[in-house]
Amino acid sequence: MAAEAVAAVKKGTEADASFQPRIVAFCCNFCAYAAADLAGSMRLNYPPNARVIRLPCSGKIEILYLLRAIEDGADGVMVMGCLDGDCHFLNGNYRAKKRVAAAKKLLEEVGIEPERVEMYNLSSAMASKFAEMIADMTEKVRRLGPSPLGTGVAK
Amino acid sequence: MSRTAMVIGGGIAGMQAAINIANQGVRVTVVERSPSIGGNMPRLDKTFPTMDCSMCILAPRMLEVARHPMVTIMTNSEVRRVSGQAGSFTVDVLQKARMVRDTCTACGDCTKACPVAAPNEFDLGLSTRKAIYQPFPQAVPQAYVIDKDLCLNKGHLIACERCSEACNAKSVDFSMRDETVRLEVGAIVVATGATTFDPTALEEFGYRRFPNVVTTLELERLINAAGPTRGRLVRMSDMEEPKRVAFINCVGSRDHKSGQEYCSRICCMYGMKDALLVKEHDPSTEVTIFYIDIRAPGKGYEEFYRRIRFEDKVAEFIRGRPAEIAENEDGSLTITYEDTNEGGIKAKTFDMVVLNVALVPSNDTGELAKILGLETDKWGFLKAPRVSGGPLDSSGGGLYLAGMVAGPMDITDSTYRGIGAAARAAGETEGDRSFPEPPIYPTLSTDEIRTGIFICHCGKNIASVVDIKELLEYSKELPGVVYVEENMFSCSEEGQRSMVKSITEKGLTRVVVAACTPRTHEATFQEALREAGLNPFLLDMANIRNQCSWVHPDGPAALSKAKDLVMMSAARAANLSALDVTTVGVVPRAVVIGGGIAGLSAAREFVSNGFETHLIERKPYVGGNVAKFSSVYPQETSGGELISEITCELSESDKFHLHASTAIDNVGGYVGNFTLTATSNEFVSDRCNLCGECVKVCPVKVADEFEEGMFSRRAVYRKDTYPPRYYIDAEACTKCGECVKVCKPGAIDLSSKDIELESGAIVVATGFEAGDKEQLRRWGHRKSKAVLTTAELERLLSGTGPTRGKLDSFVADPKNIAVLLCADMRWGRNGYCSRFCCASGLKSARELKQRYPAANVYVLYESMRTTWTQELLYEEVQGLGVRFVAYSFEDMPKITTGDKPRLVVKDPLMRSTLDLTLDLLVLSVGGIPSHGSEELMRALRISSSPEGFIQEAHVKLAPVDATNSGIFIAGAAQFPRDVGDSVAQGCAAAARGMAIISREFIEVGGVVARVLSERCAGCMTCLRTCPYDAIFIDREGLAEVNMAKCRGCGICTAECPAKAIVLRSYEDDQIIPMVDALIGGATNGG
Amino acid sequence: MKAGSNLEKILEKGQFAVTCECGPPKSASGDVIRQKAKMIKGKVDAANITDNQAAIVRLSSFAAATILMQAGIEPVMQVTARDRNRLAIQSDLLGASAVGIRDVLLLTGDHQKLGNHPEAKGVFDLDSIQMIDMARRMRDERKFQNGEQMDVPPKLFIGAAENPLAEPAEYRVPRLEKKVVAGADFIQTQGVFDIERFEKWMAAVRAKGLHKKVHIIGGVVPLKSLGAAKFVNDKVLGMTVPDSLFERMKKASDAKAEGVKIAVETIEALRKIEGVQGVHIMAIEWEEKVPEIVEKAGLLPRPAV
Amino acid sequence: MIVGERKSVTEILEMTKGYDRIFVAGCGTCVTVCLAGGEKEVSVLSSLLKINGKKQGHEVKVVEGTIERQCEREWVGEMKDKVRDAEAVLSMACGIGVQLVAEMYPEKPVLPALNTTLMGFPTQHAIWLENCRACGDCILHLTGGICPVTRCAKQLMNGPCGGSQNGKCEVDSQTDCAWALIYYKLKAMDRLDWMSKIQPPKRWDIAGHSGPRKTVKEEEVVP
Repeated sequence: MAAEAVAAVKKGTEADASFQPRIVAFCCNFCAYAAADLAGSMRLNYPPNARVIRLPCSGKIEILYLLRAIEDGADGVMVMGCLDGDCHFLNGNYRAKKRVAAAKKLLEEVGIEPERVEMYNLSSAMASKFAEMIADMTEKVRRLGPSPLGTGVAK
Repeated sequence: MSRTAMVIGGGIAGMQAAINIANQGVRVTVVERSPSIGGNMPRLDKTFPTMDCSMCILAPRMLEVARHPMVTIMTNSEVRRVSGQAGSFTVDVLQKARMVRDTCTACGDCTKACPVAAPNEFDLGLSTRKAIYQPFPQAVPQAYVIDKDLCLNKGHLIACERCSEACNAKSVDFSMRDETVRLEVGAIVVATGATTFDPTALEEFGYRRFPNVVTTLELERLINAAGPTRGRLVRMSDMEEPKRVAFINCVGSRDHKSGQEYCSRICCMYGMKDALLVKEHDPSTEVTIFYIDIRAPGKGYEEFYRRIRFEDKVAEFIRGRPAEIAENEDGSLTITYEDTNEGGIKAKTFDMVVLNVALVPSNDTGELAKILGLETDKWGFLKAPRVSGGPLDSSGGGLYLAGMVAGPMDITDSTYRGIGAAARAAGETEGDRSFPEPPIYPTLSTDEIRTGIFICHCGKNIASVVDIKELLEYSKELPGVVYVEENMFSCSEEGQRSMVKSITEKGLTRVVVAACTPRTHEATFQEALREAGLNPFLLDMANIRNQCSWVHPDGPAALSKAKDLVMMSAARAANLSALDVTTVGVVPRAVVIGGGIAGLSAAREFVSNGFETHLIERKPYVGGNVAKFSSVYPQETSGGELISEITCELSESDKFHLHASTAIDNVGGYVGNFTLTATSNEFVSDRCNLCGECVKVCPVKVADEFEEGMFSRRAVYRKDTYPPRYYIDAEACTKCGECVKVCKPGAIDLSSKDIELESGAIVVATGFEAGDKEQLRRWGHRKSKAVLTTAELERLLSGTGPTRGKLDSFVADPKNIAVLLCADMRWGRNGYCSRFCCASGLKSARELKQRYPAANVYVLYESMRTTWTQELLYEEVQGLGVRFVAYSFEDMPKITTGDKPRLVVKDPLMRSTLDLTLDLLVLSVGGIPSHGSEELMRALRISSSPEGFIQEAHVKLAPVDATNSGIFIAGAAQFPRDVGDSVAQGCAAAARGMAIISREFIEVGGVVARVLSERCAGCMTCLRTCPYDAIFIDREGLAEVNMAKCRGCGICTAECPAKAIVLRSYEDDQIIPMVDALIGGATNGG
Repeated sequence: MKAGSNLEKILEKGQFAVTCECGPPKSASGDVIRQKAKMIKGKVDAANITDNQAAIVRLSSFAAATILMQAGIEPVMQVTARDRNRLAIQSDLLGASAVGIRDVLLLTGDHQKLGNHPEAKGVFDLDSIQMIDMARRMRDERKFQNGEQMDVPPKLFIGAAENPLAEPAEYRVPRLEKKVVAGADFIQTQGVFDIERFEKWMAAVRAKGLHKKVHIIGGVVPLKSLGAAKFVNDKVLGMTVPDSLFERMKKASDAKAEGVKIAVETIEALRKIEGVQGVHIMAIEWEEKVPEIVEKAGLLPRPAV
Repeated sequence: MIVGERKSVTEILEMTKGYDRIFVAGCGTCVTVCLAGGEKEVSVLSSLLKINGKKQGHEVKVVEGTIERQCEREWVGEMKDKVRDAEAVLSMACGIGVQLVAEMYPEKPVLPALNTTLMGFPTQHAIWLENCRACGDCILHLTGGICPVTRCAKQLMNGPCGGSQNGKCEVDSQTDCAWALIYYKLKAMDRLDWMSKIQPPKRWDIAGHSGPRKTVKEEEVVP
């Protein structure tokens, strides 16, 4: 299944629309989580594939959490923090960005598509951006196909 | 005396005032006319110069006000009558019926049902809202409100009531009536703000006639991601994105015709900010700014201007005031303007024109002034006539001003004036300060995991999308779950009661609430846990509303996600542990470092609020730069008089202790508990009888710093300053002992003393140094007697100065005098604008022109930054016949110093070159960081900003907090500013300090980092990566967290290589199980 | 006389010496050296054989020096500390002396990282000063580095290199002094472009009286093209080409001729400096120009000693 | 402190190929402090091994464990059970630790997960500078506390070579020239006299060029 999906991407053909990726989204409390809340207040629709885990700051993200999600079989992992220079805790989002980059490299070395882990930056007012980012990641992961580590459940 | 205070106006200034009054232990009521607090800031997209998202920085502050136990918010309310005086006012407040009770869950069902639509004032009419509405999604209070004027349900005539029918929480209540509430308060802070000028009357700009002419505030809404166009910048005529956008500055400002001769101070900056937003929105957009002068006077502002104009070339800048805007057939607009730099009438066409409009008093300011008995200025802003009260003291006792009600200003200034007013106001509310009892944090044994899950319908908000029945069934089966319950509204009183009951009866040890967002409701549910005797940190919330039912209309998908969210919460909850919050004592004493106007103002606030205060000053006397001023613009008081007004107040108090001639050696400790050591060289005691024998025998002669080094003095000397005694300059003193011998009262002791002080809060007010001597050399300063700085001129012009106000020995019968602005600022090593020097240069020009009417007086300027009413001084000086010559930094004036300086400067307006022999050249100097401030910052472990001044914790919302908690900045130590602003900032720093030392203890703990010392390798990683200096190494060489400093970001835990430091409530076994449960445990995928 | 070589004799007599550089090939071809020998024969007093110059492997300097000697030109055998430990260096010095090589130039050597085998293990058992000291003791005290005596000591005229423009600038002359104390008989400097700076350095050398204790030979690098000037400036350590020379190279219609002209002018300028006793022409892979430069500088014929 | 860095995951996967029960052993001292082989890195590497196994379609059983020091017999002894149950030990210690584990558990393959890179200190968080080569003959008292054996690429003893430019080394323009540092330091201390003396050739035998060295504290050794 995984190999087919990857092949499909390579061929540039449309991904299997019935595949519902499972995505973990680590959100910082002050910007990303607030943007998600605002998206709710604004009733913006976006794909239901991401599950948010709230962290006080994106700087709390650890490489292990990212790997663990992949190990468990997540199809994608997002880390969402404040805009560059705007971290509520000064520089946590820069640290997060570096860790995401490191995790991508590690995953690439074990043969997992690094695109399954991504960093996003947004402000608490960017509700529509939040929705776009979730949609963007969902679509991206859908193109990648199910995680090779997943249980292969697709609806 | 009444122990409560009132703040009128809930914008940023009012909010800052309220929080800071409340934090000093004084109850405060905020009276806000509109249905939500927040003022103008929620409308803004970004804030300059850091481009912080406005709502991001404001929203937490709004919640802080709302949740503060000492703050009561009255929205939809107006002050109607005030009587009494400072200390005991009686205020009648009309609270207009909201028609929605505070049980409202902000679900929005009512709005959907409401049939009436009207222009939405929040979006300046660019969108519509219903008669029942929420002003904006983050509004505080969150409850909806009915616009009675619009509502169809008027008495018995028509019965609409669609909203109340739609409301599941039964919160719509048409029986609510307007009510007048009588309050007794000790002090009132007026913070009703300002509004933007309506440019309709300026017909030449075609506002309201041409759809594509908008104001800057409208642009903010158009470009805001949550705005009416969801952040798509379009022009109104055809909803197309404009490719050419023009900004016109000074619309209604600096304009006699529309009645505002003053400069609105902030519009140059926000115009440039908006230009940047437009450019970021679409980089291909051509942006043009029409300006007269670019006024960028503030920290980081000049740098922002340079970036916009020269480095990133965001916009083309055209100097000139447009004469007219004409609309073309395609909706485009042609601006006719005179190009002041290049000359000639020109025209240019744009797709959209943004009017950078003036700020004018809020509509109700005049009426409110009458109610309060306050004076207004000619434009209707409230007057602040008391010099020593700075801009905070209104014309009436016990009534203080915060923010734009006293004139246009930016968010930073509004903030510290709000905080400063809080100090002044709290001073009027004497008596014991009260603080709410610290909450109890039960620590019952919770080893057994018995999780209860409470699922909220949120009326129909969740239940209409998510199948609650199935979610309940699913939840029952989750590991550790012993009980599930559903509530119509878990946050309602009924819901809470039921939750408390269930926790107790079922013996729950963990609670999951599946409802809305923890950002607004976690505190509510934590309270329920506490009430049930359960530690509040044993709660987890699953956000199945904002992040599920509201955004996924597809029922099965929403149910599936809701299941996952609940499952993840249950997994985390099982591993949560009870946390305690403990307290550490606070030393009820303040230390102020630096005795200039800002430091003295801070000390005065501390002392008048009853706190023991130690003021440490390096020099033998206080007063700083201000003590040297011959006059303080715009008032004609001398600097000395101003200082003595404050020192008189201080010297009367036994709480005030001055340590002059004292330098800080070391600072230890943390917020609430600092220890300072200092060395005092105060050799003369108050036994000094001012006989002056000591001066006669002192053999040491040095340059007199008080006279800017123009004259000399002895090592023993005296100035007309405080304390009133002779001083010994320890650095110059050779300790020969001659003075000791002749001193009859025995007031002199030439030995240094060590001082140790404990304090709860520290205010740093080390001021600035006037003039950068190195930069000034370029103009022949100190090489020629005919070249003087404005600081030197102040001394020479002072009636009590070294020449008794005479200039004869420097200049006689002058023919040509020049005043050079930006003599040492905005070029070379000082890239910033020093903010006050344009006015001081003009003041010098005025004085010299008045003294020597026959002389030609020239003012050379690069850009004239006379903000606010300084603009009137500019006009006055122009009226005196002083000539103004604009120079450019690329082609600076050339000065050759001989006996008389020769000046060559290009005059672009006249298209000629000026070549003059000067009798006097006055250099208008700015401020550079004080000598020694760098070491002090290091000792205090606070950061400096790029210019070398002290870095504030947040440029907009925490401008007096230093980067180390418990340390505050007052005055020019943060950035050069004028006297009034320094007073205000001194008061603000004191207010922030008093928020700490008013309390007997501060609470620490909860969600903070904790070191598992048996795992710690002492590697210092945490210490190095903590952004708040909250980690230290203990005697065993292991890391330890200072809980008073930890802010719970968790950065250290993510860095620790030994997993030896954890963030409580966010430990690995509280996060990873969520991942494991979701991916490993989910049974049905997306 | 310490070694009795041609170079030693010329210098001892106070005559202005001319040496040039002769790089061995990156192959086993002895003919390359013989060819170069033909070009410079009679035009120079001695020619330096570089030792894996710039840390790039070439035919060994010992062998190349021998071939050059056979072709009738006195070799200055360069020995670096990069590739040999104290055993190898001493053995090479003995061998060189035995076959009749007298002039040696002892250097630390460019780091292997800069050459074509950057992964190599560098030896650096000794540094140049320790090598000079060791060579002098072998010659004058008949002692190996470990203190053991030998019967027949090597006859050596010991040279050392110096880069007047390296840093710290104020330490260069004290370091030169160390080399002199260690036993250097002559010094060949790095290529000189900036005469002014070189003069300053020489003034400091003279102030210490070092020009009387050691023979100083100034280095000259003829520039083939503007690109060569850039290369020398950016890539060759310790050489800086002043802007004025860049300008000249840029403007010149015939860059090669201009390069020769600059070299000749440099030699003339060096000759005028008190304490400079010769020039060392480093025409890297451009040896054919050496006779022309020497001639134009008025240094022909070379004296017979 | 001994500093190491994790080998590339590709290399680690290559050496662990074929083992389905792996004990990833961290070391709690130097390599923890240098962020290479402490508990956190152990869990990251373990997760990667498991991901790789799953990807290959078989479960790799990974046991994690970090002990105080892998360079002491007593501590290494504590790993006994975990080593026994594993097919291979992947040690995240420095080379010293790897060797001791290998020596004490001769029947098990012990694989190095780190490259031991240097001895030094952090110049800032996460950047370490080598400043000792254990040459066995310290001369720091003469060089202003700056080690030329470590910090000069040519281990010169008598001042900078001709490649010292702008205070930087000829080998790398980002690296300080050790001798420039020494010169200015001694100059500031007014001790330049040391640099004018010729320093004799160094004894490289005790610097490790004569086989493994041994340090004996004689009075503590009893038969």
